[in-house]
Amino acid sequence: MTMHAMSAIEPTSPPPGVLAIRADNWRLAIVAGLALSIFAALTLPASVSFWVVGVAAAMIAAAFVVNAYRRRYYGGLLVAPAIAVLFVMNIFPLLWSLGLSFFAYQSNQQSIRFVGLNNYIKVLTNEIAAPGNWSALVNTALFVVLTVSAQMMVGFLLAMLFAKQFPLRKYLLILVLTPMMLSVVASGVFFTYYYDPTFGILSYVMNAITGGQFILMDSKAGAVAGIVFADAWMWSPFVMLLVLAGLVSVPKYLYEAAAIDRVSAWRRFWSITFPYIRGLLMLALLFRTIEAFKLADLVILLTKGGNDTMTISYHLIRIANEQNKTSEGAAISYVMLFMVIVLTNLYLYLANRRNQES
Amino acid sequence: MAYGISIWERLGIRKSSGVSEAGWGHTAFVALISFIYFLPVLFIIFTAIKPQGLALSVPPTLSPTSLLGLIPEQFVFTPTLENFGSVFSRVMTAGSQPEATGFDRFFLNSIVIATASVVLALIFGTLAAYGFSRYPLKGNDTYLFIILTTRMLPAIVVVIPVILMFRTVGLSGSYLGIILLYTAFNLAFTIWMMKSFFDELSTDVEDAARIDGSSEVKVFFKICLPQVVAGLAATFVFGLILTWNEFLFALLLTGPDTRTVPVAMNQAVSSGGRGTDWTLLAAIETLFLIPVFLVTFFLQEHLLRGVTFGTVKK
Amino acid sequence: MSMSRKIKGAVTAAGVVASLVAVNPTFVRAEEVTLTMAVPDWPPTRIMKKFFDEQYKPKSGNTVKLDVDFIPWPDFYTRVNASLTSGEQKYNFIVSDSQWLGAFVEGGYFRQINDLLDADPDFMKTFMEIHPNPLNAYATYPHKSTNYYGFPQFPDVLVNFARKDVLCHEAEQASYMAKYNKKLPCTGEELDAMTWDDFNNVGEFFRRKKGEMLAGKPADDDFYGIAFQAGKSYDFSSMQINGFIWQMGGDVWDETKVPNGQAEGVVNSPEAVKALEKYLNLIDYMPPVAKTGTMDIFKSDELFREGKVAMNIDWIGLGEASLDPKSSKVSDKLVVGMMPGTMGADGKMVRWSNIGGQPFVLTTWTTPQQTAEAVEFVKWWLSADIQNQFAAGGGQSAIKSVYSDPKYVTYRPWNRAWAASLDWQKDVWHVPQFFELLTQQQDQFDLAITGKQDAKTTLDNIAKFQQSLLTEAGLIQ
Amino acid sequence: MSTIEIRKVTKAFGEFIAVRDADLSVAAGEVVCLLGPSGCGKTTTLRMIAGLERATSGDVVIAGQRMNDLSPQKRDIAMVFQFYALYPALTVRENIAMPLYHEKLSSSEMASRVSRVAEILHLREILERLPGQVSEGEKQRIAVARAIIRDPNCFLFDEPLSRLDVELRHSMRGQIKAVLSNLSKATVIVTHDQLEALTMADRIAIMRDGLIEQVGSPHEVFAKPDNVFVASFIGTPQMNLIEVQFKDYSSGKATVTFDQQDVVISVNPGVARLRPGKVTVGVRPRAFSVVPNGTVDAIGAMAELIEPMGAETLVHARTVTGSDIRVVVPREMKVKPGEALHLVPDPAQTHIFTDDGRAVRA
Repeated sequence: MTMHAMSAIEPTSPPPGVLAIRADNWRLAIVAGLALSIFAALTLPASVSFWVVGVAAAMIAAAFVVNAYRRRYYGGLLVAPAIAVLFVMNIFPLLWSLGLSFFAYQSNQQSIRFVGLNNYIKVLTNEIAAPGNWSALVNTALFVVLTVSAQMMVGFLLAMLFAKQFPLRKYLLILVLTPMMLSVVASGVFFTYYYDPTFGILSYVMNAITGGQFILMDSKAGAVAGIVFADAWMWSPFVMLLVLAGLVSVPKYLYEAAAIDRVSAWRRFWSITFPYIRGLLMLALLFRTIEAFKLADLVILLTKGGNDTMTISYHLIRIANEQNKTSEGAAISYVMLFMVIVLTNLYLYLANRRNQES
Repeated sequence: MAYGISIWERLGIRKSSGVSEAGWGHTAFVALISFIYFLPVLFIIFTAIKPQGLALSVPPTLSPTSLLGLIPEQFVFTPTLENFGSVFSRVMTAGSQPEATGFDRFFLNSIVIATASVVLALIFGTLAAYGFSRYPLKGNDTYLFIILTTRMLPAIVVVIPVILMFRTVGLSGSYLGIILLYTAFNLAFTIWMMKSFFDELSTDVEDAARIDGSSEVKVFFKICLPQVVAGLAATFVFGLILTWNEFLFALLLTGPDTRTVPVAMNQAVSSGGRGTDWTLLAAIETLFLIPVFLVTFFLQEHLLRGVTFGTVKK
Repeated sequence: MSMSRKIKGAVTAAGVVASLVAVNPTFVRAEEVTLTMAVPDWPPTRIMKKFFDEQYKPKSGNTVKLDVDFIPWPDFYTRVNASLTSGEQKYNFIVSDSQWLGAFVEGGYFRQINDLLDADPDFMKTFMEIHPNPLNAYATYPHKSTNYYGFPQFPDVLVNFARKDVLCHEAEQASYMAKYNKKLPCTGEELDAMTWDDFNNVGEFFRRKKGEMLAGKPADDDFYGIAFQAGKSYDFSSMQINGFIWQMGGDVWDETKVPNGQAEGVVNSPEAVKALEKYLNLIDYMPPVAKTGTMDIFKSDELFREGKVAMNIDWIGLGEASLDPKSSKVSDKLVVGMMPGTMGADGKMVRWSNIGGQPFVLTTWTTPQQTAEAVEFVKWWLSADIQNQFAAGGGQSAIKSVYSDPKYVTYRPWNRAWAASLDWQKDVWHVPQFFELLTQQQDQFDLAITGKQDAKTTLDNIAKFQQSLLTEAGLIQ
Repeated sequence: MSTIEIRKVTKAFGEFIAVRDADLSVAAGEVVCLLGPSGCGKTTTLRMIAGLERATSGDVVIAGQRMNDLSPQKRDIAMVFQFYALYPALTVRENIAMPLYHEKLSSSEMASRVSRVAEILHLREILERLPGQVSEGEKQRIAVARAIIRDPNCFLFDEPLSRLDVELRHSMRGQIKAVLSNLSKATVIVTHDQLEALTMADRIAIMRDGLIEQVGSPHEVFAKPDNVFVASFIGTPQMNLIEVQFKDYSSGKATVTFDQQDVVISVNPGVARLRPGKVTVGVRPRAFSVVPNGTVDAIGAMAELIEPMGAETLVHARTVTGSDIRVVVPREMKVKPGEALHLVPDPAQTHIFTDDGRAVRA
């Protein structure tokens, strides 16, 4: 790990070597702290290892602050509180489970032993365990593609509707924003009602039209459509809000200039409007993709994974929580993390390339 | 598309619209779309004021009013406020008196926990975003990406170590614990959003202030922060919406005294020895929607003006 | 900068951290004992808490507090499992599904109570009052051994909820008789006598489209004869299918035969396949939601309460809502019988069924003082008086003296089926692999229920998986 | 025929009348400046010509065709915006080429047109940059380049130089004028800077509060202002406007009471028509001669503030009754604060305005 703080003001003294034992040598503190933490988390009982990790974190933090203060590395000082909270609440638990993924451990049993990469090999290739993982991954990919593109499209179209100023805009906008404020439990449970073949509105309407018995959720296509519709309905407003913010930030005189220059609507969109919303679209895409990978609650509520709608995140809940196969779950989650990282990096790479081209 | 700005708008004599005015025709069209989009929510709200027995009626009852005979009688129900009362107090065991459900406490918990954690995340996140933006570390983008990865895994992965940690330090079931956890949960988004805002600001004014001898603290508070108020509002709303409805951590890390509404809401999903109590669930959700709806409504202007940044940089 | 400075700094920092996060010391005074309990939020546990607050007087003279964490049913397992496996050590008492015993006993979380029973003859006496089937299901691990762990909180069985207004209607009675040359079951006794074939007939007979005549009136919506659980989640098909398999001479993997009991050849025996086929055939007569794999115990109950079906096999635990006119359109039309059986070769009815309900257990970190108070509390809870009150308030009792009291059947319409049903209850899989077995089986059953796979393939897949998993676990040799 | 004509054009924003009954015609090859203080309606007038704003009433005629109902796209005009309105995501080259897409030219034709205007406006070096990476002056030239790259009916400039510093402004004025003189299109330039108007325009239309006060050549509006507003608005330092009592007129001379002192000044013969009463006398600061004490009909004043302006010196003087008079004197003449001055206005440059502000001319 290399990290070198820069500042507008030159450092007042040279930074210490990595191995120098000084109060401001945060590099050594991080290395030592991490090593100590991982060691403690894996070997000592939880109640002891927590304190070891706490001490390590405090040591790193102290070294960090002393160093930053001495050299006026304001960047480090500013970032430190957030990193500290993230480290304790998020990064440490993540490292803990990363560590566990190399052990055979079930949380409801008291034994633990090191197995190296066996968990990963198991979740990816084992005759019994792997097919479930792979099909859940394929389904997840399907959901990510469908729900994210649906959200991006619907969100974009809604934003276009609201781009202009018109009477009552404010009141209509809040109506469209409301779905994302609902709790997933409530909206998911109500979608089971909307889709219910006996009581639901959808079947009532469809039956009245076709005269038959309409059952949305009895096929994979229907079940996927039902889940994607509910998810996209809830989260398109998120995309819309970001896109709308981009749209309203386009200066009006650019559109006037385009009118004077007799620019076609198509060209106007791509050369003027799109550059203003591209960054926001990317942010929306990034966060919605990450969330779509975690899609589980709606699946649990609407299909319980039936009709081949099992997602990796729900699968993970079953493995890690219901069946207590903690380390196997950790391995699956890190495989999943790897995929999300690859995908998001691909987005960012493409976005940056586009930036540099234009 | 968008021409029509006039000098009067620029002078503020006429209210500047941001983009051009469209007329009532457009309003009618958007109203129709918005209404359709809002229908599932409207149905939940209507379910909240339905008599319990009509929740699953076939055909579904759709409206508390016949709109002067426009809606056929079979789709109309007589509204009641009884369900809202049931949220706070209802009969729990057959034949006994109504008991308090504790929902007043759960609502209070939700408000306290969500507000505190979003504000904390905003403070830490804004500081960090300012740091990342103005004093970039070597490998800045890598750090930002690592921060983003904390949002990439399902909560279930980190739950076990977090419970363990909370028990060890006695944070289990306390406000502080869940607030800190939510703070971390919100930090990634806050940092990414706020950094984008800071990146968009011109640094000229800050540099001028520095040359005039303003301290770094003063530059941050007096120059930078006022310019991103809109961004803070936008981030606040997004963070609030996400935290408000968080379920898994709340389930596992709150006790009976600190339980939040999304967890308690499941009482109505499997209610009193049966399946979903539709009207009760709808009433809880409707009440639960109000605070975040109001906050969003009043910060709406900021949401639109606020989120205006250029590109996502890695 | 010297080493000592650095260490000093680290120690100071640690001290600061320590003081910030110092554990809240809780000084428990000798005479005040708090028992913390994790329970699902529903009437049987609410009643327990209410009785405790109103009536319980500890004999020890201590002030005993029952601190009950009411957790909504859908999240109950998640919450309890996370609490136990993370080592949170938060609860002294936990309401547990009987099948969780294996996993949590092996994990070292549930406390064995043989020593407590042995030390307290009164306690032993009360405990042995429990009907042996629930006792085996709720208390033993390994299953049917004499290692005891739990006490019944809410014992439960599957019964047949039916609508007498439809079933007893003259026109329906007449046309049923004409069609099947049998009487359409109408009273509790007639329901008790039903076989699955009769159940099938009722399903076929009462398939009515909207507008067709039903009990003398045009039906205001599609109407169905029968419903039972056929859902993918949790155990919402296995608990029904197991009954079919046992009744028709098949078996599930039997943990009492470890290590010689097999899965292959047993689970997918021809009898079991026939039983599953019978189960699947019945689904054709059920409301359309059954085809989506989401007709769980709650959905079929809801359909029944909304008046969409004539009969519904469900747990007694969900019955209370059918009686409440606010939540039930059939509250005044209810008649309850035993779950249908299968006529044996000897002309006797075979009625095996999977037991439901939950025991509650003590956890291993409960202190001796808490344990002493807990035992007193359990004795009080299982005492005839409290159990009678509990039953009168909507609970069920597995205590012989209570359910054999003539008063008992007057409490609720389903109580008439209770005592006879208890004799036919079995339970499955008190093994740590319970959830893996269940999940895979439910997934497979779901494929069959939604018509993606036939009964034979389904049971073959289940047998193969169980054989492999249980062999790996050392439970099959 | 590349002309612009607006007839009785009015623009109302609700109650507010931004432009009232404006008449203006611009001939082919003519440059007309709309000049006036901010908020006077000049930009609105320009935007109505461009089609960015719809006239409430009246006619907008471009190239002989009434265009009120046509969108800007259909009017075939070129416009340079105040903030240039460069497309931030496009390179300078793409910005300049933007108007050409409509003409569906071949790419080689487009490239050659772009390089031609880039040549004219010295933009060759920066064609591949983004607008964010060029200076203000370059931006301005890019905006002009984008306007002149095609052959429109007319050119419209909205405050084209307001964002440049003084030096750049000066050189750009020349460049734009040179470019425009080769194009022989009707051109309208909106500005609030009279120097810009005076140097670049063939004719100037001076606006105030939505009304066109006067249209004329730079010389006309300077030498023969139609009213007090034009007189005060044009010329630096500002014309002295002195309220006096008009007594009588005879043979080219008027007697007015000023500072309780009767002064006889040479005036336009049109003054003969006036009845005695209040009038405004306008004298440009450069139109005073400083005369020795005791000269007949000289106005006496005391110098208060001296502002050297290089070649000349501006003197703020105060009369006995406290009226302020600005006088420009040659640099050689040394005036000290407190010194008494005796001033005689040049009759040819002395204007009389009636009580309602109109100039009195024969």
